[in-house]
Parts: sequence; C-alpha cells; structure tokens
Amino acid sequence: MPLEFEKPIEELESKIAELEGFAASSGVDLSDEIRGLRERLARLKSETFANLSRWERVQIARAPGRPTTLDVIAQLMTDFVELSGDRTFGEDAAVVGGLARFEGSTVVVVGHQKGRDTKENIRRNFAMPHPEGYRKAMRLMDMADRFGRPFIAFIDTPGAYPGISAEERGQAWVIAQSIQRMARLRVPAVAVVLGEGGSGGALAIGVGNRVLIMENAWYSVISPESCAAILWRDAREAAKAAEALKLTAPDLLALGVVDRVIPEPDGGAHRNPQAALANLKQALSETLAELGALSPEALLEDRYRRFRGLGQFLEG
Amino acid sequence: MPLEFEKPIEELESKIAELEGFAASSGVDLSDEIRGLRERLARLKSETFANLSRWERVQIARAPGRPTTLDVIAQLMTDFVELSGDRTFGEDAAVVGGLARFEGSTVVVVGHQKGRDTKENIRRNFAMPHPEGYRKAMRLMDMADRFGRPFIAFIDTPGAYPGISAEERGQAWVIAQSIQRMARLRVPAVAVVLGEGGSGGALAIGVGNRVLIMENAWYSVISPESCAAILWRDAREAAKAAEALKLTAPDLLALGVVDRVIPEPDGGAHRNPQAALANLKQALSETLAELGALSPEALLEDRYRRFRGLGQFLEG
Amino acid sequence: MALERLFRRRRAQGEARDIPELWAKCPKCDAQIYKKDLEHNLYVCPKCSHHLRMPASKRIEMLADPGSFEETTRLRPTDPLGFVDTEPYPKRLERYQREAGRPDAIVGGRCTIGGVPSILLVMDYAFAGGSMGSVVGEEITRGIEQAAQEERAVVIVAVSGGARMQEAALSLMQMAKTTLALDRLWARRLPYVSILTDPTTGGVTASFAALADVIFAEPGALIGFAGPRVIKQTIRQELPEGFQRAEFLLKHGMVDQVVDRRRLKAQVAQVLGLLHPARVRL
Amino acid sequence: MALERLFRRRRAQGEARDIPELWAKCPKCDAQIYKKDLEHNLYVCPKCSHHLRMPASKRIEMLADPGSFEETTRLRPTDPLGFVDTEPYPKRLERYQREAGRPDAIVGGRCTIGGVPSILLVMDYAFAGGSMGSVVGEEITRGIEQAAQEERAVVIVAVSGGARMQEAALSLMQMAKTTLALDRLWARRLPYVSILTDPTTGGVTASFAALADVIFAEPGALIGFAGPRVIKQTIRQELPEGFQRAEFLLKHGMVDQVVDRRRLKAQVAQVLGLLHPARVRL
Ligand SMILES: [Zn+2]
Ligand SMILES: [Zn+2]
Repeated sequence: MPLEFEKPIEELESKIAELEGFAASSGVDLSDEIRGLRERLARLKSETFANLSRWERVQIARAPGRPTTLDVIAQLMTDFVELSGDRTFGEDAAVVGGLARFEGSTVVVVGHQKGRDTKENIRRNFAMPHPEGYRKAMRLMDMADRFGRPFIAFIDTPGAYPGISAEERGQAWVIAQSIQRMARLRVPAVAVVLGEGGSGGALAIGVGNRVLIMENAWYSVISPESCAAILWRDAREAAKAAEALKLTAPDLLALGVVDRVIPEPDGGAHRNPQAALANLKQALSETLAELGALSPEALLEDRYRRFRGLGQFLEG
Repeated sequence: MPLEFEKPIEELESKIAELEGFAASSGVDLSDEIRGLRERLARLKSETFANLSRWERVQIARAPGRPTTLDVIAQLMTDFVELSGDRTFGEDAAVVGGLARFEGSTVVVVGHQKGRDTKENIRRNFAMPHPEGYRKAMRLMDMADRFGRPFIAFIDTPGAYPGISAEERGQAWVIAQSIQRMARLRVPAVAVVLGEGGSGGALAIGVGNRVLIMENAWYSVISPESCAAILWRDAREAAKAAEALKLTAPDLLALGVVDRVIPEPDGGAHRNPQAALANLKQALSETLAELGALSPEALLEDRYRRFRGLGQFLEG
Repeated sequence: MALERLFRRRRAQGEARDIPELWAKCPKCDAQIYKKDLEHNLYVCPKCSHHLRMPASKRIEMLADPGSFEETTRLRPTDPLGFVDTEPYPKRLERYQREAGRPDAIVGGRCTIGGVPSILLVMDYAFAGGSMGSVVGEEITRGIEQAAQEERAVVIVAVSGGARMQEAALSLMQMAKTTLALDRLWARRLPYVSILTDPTTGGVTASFAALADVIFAEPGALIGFAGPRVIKQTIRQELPEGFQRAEFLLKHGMVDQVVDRRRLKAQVAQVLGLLHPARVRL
Repeated sequence: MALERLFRRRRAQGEARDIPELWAKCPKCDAQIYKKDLEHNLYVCPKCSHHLRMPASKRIEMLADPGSFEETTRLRPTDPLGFVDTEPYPKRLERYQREAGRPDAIVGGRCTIGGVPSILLVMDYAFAGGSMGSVVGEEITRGIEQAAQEERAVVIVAVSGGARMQEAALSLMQMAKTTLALDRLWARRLPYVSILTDPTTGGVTASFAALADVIFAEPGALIGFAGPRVIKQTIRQELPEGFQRAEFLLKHGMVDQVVDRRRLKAQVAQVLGLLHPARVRL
C-alpha cells in the first residue's frame, strides 16, 4: 500500500508499465512517448522526494517493507547467532541481538525489532520493549566488552512500552541503566537510527561514539502524535508537531544529535532496500574503521565529549 | 520454649530460683544447699553442652531468640541505613542490608533475615530468599566496591526458596551470579554463618576472604531433614543425617570450609546473645584488620586461593 | 509549587482575598491548615501527613546546613529549534520565568549537608512542570562535574513531568549527558543521593534520578516512566490503586526507602556521612 | 544413560533377552526404535524428536572434531567425611564406577570444535545422576584453568541432579570453586559455552552451568534449581505444564537458544568461531 504522497508516482509508474505492455504486445512503437513519460516520472519523483515534509518522512520511517534490524543483519552480516533473554526475568522479542560477522570480523549487534506482519508485530509488541529487552541489550553490551568486539545498535522503536507490566519492572530504571552501561563500553559503539527513534526507549541503545541515521528516519523526545495530543490537544495535528519537533535526519545533523546521514534511494529505503543497505554498509564500515583506531580510554572519553556537548543555552 | 536437651537444665535453674525466693522471704539460711545446687547445675550444663550432638547443635542454630542479622547490626554497628530493592523486580524481606559503621568505619552489610515471630517470619519467608533478595545483595556488593568499603555478609537461611516464583525468575542463575559477583569484590569480604547455612542459598553470599561461623551454626549442602528424606526416605532420620553431613562448626573448620569458629556462651547464643555478639565483634574486628592490609588484587587472589583449595580427591 | 502559584495568580488578578491566602486546604484530607503551620511542617499536612508539593527554595532551606548554601546555577534557556505550537516557545519561557521567579526549572549550588561538602540540585515544578531541557541538563551536568572536582557529594531533588518537548531531541540528549556525567563521581568515590518527589516521570526518572547510589522517595509521590494518562490510553483500563506511587516503587525494588519529609534531611545527612571519602572513617 | 544402564543391569542379571537389547522405546511417543537407528540419530526419537538421554562418550563423539579428543580427566573420588547412610559412601562409589565405567561423573579433555582449540567437559548422568562432588568440581576447575593457559575455549555439557550429598559442605564449595575459576577466562577473552541437558538442577545449574557466555539448552530438558519434587512439597500443588523445561527457561530469559541436538555441534562451533580470539577476524 503506497503512502499518501507516493500515490501519484505509483499511478504514473503503472501507466508507463501499461503502455510498455501495450507496445510490446501490439508492436506499436511508443518509445518516444514512453521516454517522455519516464522523464516526467523522474521529475515528479525528485520534486516529491526533494520536498518531503517532516511528516511525510515520518511516514516513510514507518513504511511497511522498510528494512528492520533482522533484515539489516541478514543482508550485511554473516554467521549471525541470535542470543536471547536477560538472565533475570524474560525474553523480549521487541529487542533482538547476538553475535555476527561484519566484513569478516565479529561484532555484537542489537536492535529494536518490528514485525513484518500483524502477527509478528503483536509478538514483538510493535518494537516497544519491556525492561527485559533492555536488560538483554545490556547483557550484549557486557559481551562486547568481555570479548573486545565492536557494539552496533539499530534503533527502530516508537518508544519503550508504556504499560503496567513495564512500569512494575522498572522501565525508567532500566533505560537509565542501559544508557549508563552503553556509555561505559570500552569498545567502539555505533548506533544507527534505522526507522523510528522514539524517546528514551531509543536512546537506551543510542549512546554510540557515533550516531548514524538513515535519511528518512526520525528521532526525537516524543512521537509527533503524542506531542500533538499534548500541545495541540489533538493527535491529528501530528504533521504540525513533526515540523515543530525538527525530528528528521537533516535537522538532527544540524543540531549535532547525529553524526552522519545515510542516504536512501528515492522514495525511501522500502522502495529499494538493497540500495539503502549498501549505503548503510559503507557508513558502518567507515565508522568502525575510524573508531577501531581508538584505545578503550579514548573511546570512553570520545563518547563523553560527544554527549557532553549537546544542548543549547545562554550563560547567565 | 526450651529445646529438648535444655529441659533438665531449665528445671534445675527454676528449682534453685524457687529455693532462693523461699530463703529470702522466710529468712531460712539455705546458702550451703543453694551453693551445692549451683555447682551441680554448672556440671550439668558443661556435660550437656560439651557433648552436644550435631543434631542438637542444629536445633540451637534454629533456636528462637538466637541473634539474627538485624540484631547483630543493631548491637555491633551504628548509623545503620537500610537499603532496599534490587532495582529490577522487587524488594525481598528475606534479605536485609545497607550501610553502617563498624568500629567507626563504614561497612556494607547484608544478611538473611529470620523473623522474630510467626508474622514476621511469614513476611520474611522464613529467610528463604527469592532471586530479588540475591540481586539486592549483589547491588550491595557493587556499592562496597564503588566506595571501597569492606563487605560483611551474615548467613542465616534454611536455603533459597524452592518455589515456582523463584524458579521462574532464575533462582539458579541469580545464585551463580551472586557467587561470581562476591568473588569479584575488590574490597575485603567476610562471611559469617550466624545460624543456618543452607546450601546454595547460603553460599550465594558466602564467598568471603574469610568465612567465620558461630559455634552452634550449621552449614552444608542440604538440610538434615531433606538429606534424611532422600537417603533414608524418612525426614525423621534428620539426626542421623546431621551426623553424616558433618555440618557443625568444628567439622567445617577441620575440612577447611570455614576459617574460624566464634565461641558461643554455654547453651548457645540464644541464652546469652550479648556474650555471643561480643565474641563475634572481636572476630570481625580482627578479621577486618587482617584483610585491610591487602590490596584489591591481593584480595582477589586470596579469595581465589581460599576456594581453589577446597575439595578432596585422589590423583588418578 | 502549586500553592504558591495559586496565590501568585490571585494576586496578579488583583483580588484582595485575605482569608484564602492565610489558609490552605489539604488535597487529601480536606483539612484547613494555617499556611504558616503548613510551612513550618515542611508542607506536610499535620492532620494526615500528606506531602504537599514544596517550593524549590524551601527544599534548599530544608536540606542545606543553615547558611551554607551558595547558588551556582545561572544558565538561561534559548529556543534552539524555533519551536512554535499554539504559541512560540520564547513566550512560554517568559511566562514560566515570571511564574517561577527563576530562569529555568532548576536551582542549585554548593553547601554542606550534615557537615558533608555537597552539591545540592533542586528541580522546580513551578517552572514548566519541572521539565528538562538544555538548561536543566547542563546545570545537572555542571553540578556533578563540579562535585567531582571539589570532592563533594551530590544530592538531587527530582520533580519533573519529563523531558521538555520544545527542545525535542536536545532535551532527549540531556538524559545521556547527565547520565554520563555521573561516572565522573566514580573514580573519586563520591556519593550521590537522589530524592524522588511528586511527580517524577519521563526522561528525568529514566536518567540521573534512577542512577543514584541511594534513592529516597517521598510518601505518595508519583514516580515512573510513562505518565498515568499515557498508560491508561495504552491499556484502556483504570490503573490499580497505588500504581506508580512511592510505596509501589519500594515494593518493586526501585527505591531504597520511602522517607517522611520531616526525616529526610537527617536521612540524607546520614548516608552522606557514611559514604563521603572524608567521613568513611570517624 | 538410562538405556545403557538398563541393558547393563540386565546383562548383569544374566538374562539372555536379545530383543530388548536391539530395540528401545521412546518414553514420549512409545515408538519402538531400532537401537542402532537411535544412536545414529544422536538419541533423538526419529518419530517425535524427543531427546533421550545421551551417554557422555557419545557427547564427546558428537561435539569434538573427529580424532581431536584427548582425555585429561583422571581424578578419583575419596570419602572425606566418612559418610554413611544406608550404606557407606565408598560402597556406593564402587557401584557407580562399575555402572558408569569411569571414576566419577565427568569426562573431558582437549579437542577442537569446528577447528577451535577447546576444552570439552561432559558430565555423566550414569554416575550417581551426575552429582557434583570434589572430583567433578576439581576437574571442571582444572579444565577451565587449562583452557586459560592454553588459550582454549571451554564447552561444558551439564547433566546433574545437583551437588553430591555424601561430600556435604565440600560439594557445596565446588560451586564456588568452579565459579571462581571461570574468571580466569576473562582476561584472555576466551569463550565459554554451556549446554544444559536433561536434567540440570541444583548446585550445577547454580554455578558454572548458568554463567556461560552463551547457554544452549536441549529441547524438553528439565532445568532449574530446586527439583520438581521439592517444589511440589513446598507449594503442595501440581506444577504447571512445561514448568522448568528448556522452553520455559527460554521464555523466562535464562538461556540463549533451545537447540535440537542434531544442530548442536554446528551451533557451538559457530559461537566458538565468532568468539575465540584466534578467530574473531577472518
Ligand atoms: Zn491532610
Ligand atoms: Zn518419540
């Protein structure tokens, strides 16, 4: 199902396909006309995608078919061994992680995991973790430290689960602990915002030496809908909230919240996952190479300085 | 309520008291007779207590009125601040702990806690911890390390709670983790078996550089009742099991499982808690002074060597 | 603080009503309390011990040793995103500043507590519900760094609706910044005590407030990550009695003690005395 | 191993019953399985995939690369307490040794697993239900220390009713000893994989078996601290279906994967390859 702003493009694409089919079956030469339409399509795409509103980008970030953490691992890594559980309370399918090889070297990976259909989404609680999911992430951080391997976190959550069960088991506590644990990693830590970066639930695995973000991902303190519900008292004002929150990749790069924007193909990663993942691979590879040169102490200090500098205020 | 073997003593004591009362109110001089009876009492006591069977010691270890962890803290320490919770799941009243001063210096203390009456015993689950109790203990170990203060553990449990709730939350895992965490302490660690030392539930906080034991405490891999139920298929054979298990302080000293036996007054600590606690204080004081001279690395190595040497076997 | 704001607003509206200014009503037991008595009782209802919200300045009076407090907070907020909702963020800031009488939702500085050299940081609910933006994050971070440099303990009184929406991702980053700063205390073995008061939710709970060596909560305080309204929307049911209250948190292992405000100073001083490097041996 | 013990006892009683020796019955689906087929299928029922107990020697065959295994375990038990219940401990030991064909409940040594230099330690249920006394604790400890010295990975197959009563407190101390030994692997970043098989309970679960970097469990294996009988006595109710089974442990976050025995070698080799220092970069 196309997103709202994708509809004209999809319609034009299907018209072109129809004409091509007709030309092929009838033998009528329509190559000039088709070429013209293709140019028109290219223009329409670049106009649409060059001027995406923030709210449209949020929709791309949530688009079905957008690569999830497990897709990224499957495509960019080998030898993945999924590890489960927090050794304390439970296994949380909203967070996945384990060991894998990236470009031949062992890394520890973790990420929020959305479902690819409704059934899987229910099982994975729409990638909204409970405390045990974050404790699993912390266990994987321990492992990265233990074996001196880089830690890579993929962020893709609307937020930590806001429910009774999560509060009972210390959602706030575990998010704080996970932030602290990740800050203490003595190995290179990279966080990549894949799709949605919803608040503390995202930041819990976001304390990288470098924070990368896919071009159409969003990352902020609150979702546009919740923000609109509070400030405009109307969740339908989400588009306005998205604008106000400056939650897109270019915004965040300007604010220093992220370090690098990973380009997506026209229309977003869901329209061409392979291309998006190739860009992600390159960015990851370059980032890990850069961080690989730093000692554990330098990595700690680098991470401290990175987050220490964030915020804007006036000296009194 | 006196223990079985205490009854003749208690009866003689009350007879003497009666005579003294009669002598005082009537003016009849019974001082010779009373002196004679007192000598007889002393002989009876020393005969009884010098020849306590292992099973009788187990009963003393469980006697009502025997000092509990909180009694020890209240009597031997000052400025106690009780700390609660495991920051993960719950607060377990079967384990208590916190900060306190011992001889003017800050220490971190933890211990199993029995109730002083049925109501409190139910609240404290008869000192049988759930996983959250051990996680509380581990949090206190973290604190001892964080602040470079000695860690003192008082052992007094029939065992870790054997129930569904405990198994669900990883009783085996948390005991293993607690053993490991305590082994990693970079500060002096002392464990004192106060009363009952039941199996893994006791050992979880028993990985001290030194392990002390009260004269009438027991410490073993299983309680005499459970052992009897398995080996004799009859829990009433507990006395035999107690003999076979060699679970008393002198036995354990001979095996190298404990490093020092803290004397109790005749009849056991419950008959004169002040005297027992004075002995405990001296032992603790000397032990901490000895360990205080060691560096963090030396403490780790000392603990490793201590436990590394335990066990008996033949080279093949 | 709710009461103060109420009175200030009434004055601002020019209503000359003497009686309501002298008396307050306990929101729990409805008792009419003479305002001076309430203040003397540290804003705890003398009838039912309900803990009313306490102004930040009174918190400092209560916790710092008399005469020892020296304010160091001084940053002012700006508008990094050009945030406009129903009104521009700078307008809101002006109103908050007027209402709270300070530049942002925090006040703090050097002091001693029970004789222990400390940095005391107190959040102010009167300013935008104690929300955390760049200024709060930076002041907390500076306070912690200063404590590390000067060998002081850290005491933070939290009260907050969470991270401040109008600074969006920058507010979120304050969670990381303050958390990372806490590690600077470690090497010097300096203690940090967190006091959770009504309400402490969102990004403040989920960062520095939850990471103290010792955590005290005030009786009845609402404490959590998600706010009750959000949770109710999620589960579409009423929340259980006592949910997310201090006592609930104690039961679930998240706080060390629920402490009556009238014992709080003594309790904090005792912990600092036990843990500050200059005091671990007497 | 239950089947083997069964057959051995029958032989000992001199009964010449050929048919039962050639066939085994799946305890789950009651299928009659030709014994050779069962062995070829790694003691997994070909009908219902039930995992039957597997002899320790077969475990080594399954996990070690062919021809690579070199046994190092060699200690013999003694009777440190002079333990007598219905019979003296030395008598029991003799019987166990006869039944299991080894001196105590463990066998292990050097090998490679998927080419990774390893120490493989396998507990033997046929010896006193895999109970841990001084010999098991010492062999595990030596194996771990040896791995640390020789830069080998550690793989332990656990099967145990718990600590051995007849060595009482010394058995208990093996929990600490083995746990402490594991820290020797840390400095050299050597991986440790634990495999929990049916049953793993008591002091073995609550020490080295639970502390691996990666924990695999076999389908349907009973795993826990307290045994089901003890728990039933405590709660005086029936235990829920599936309680303490491998899948229950996975759901409760205690193990990384429940792995079919026929995939186990590959899975272990993959983990070791990812984590052993000589193999983290290819
Ligand atoms: Zn009231
Ligand atoms: Zn079968």
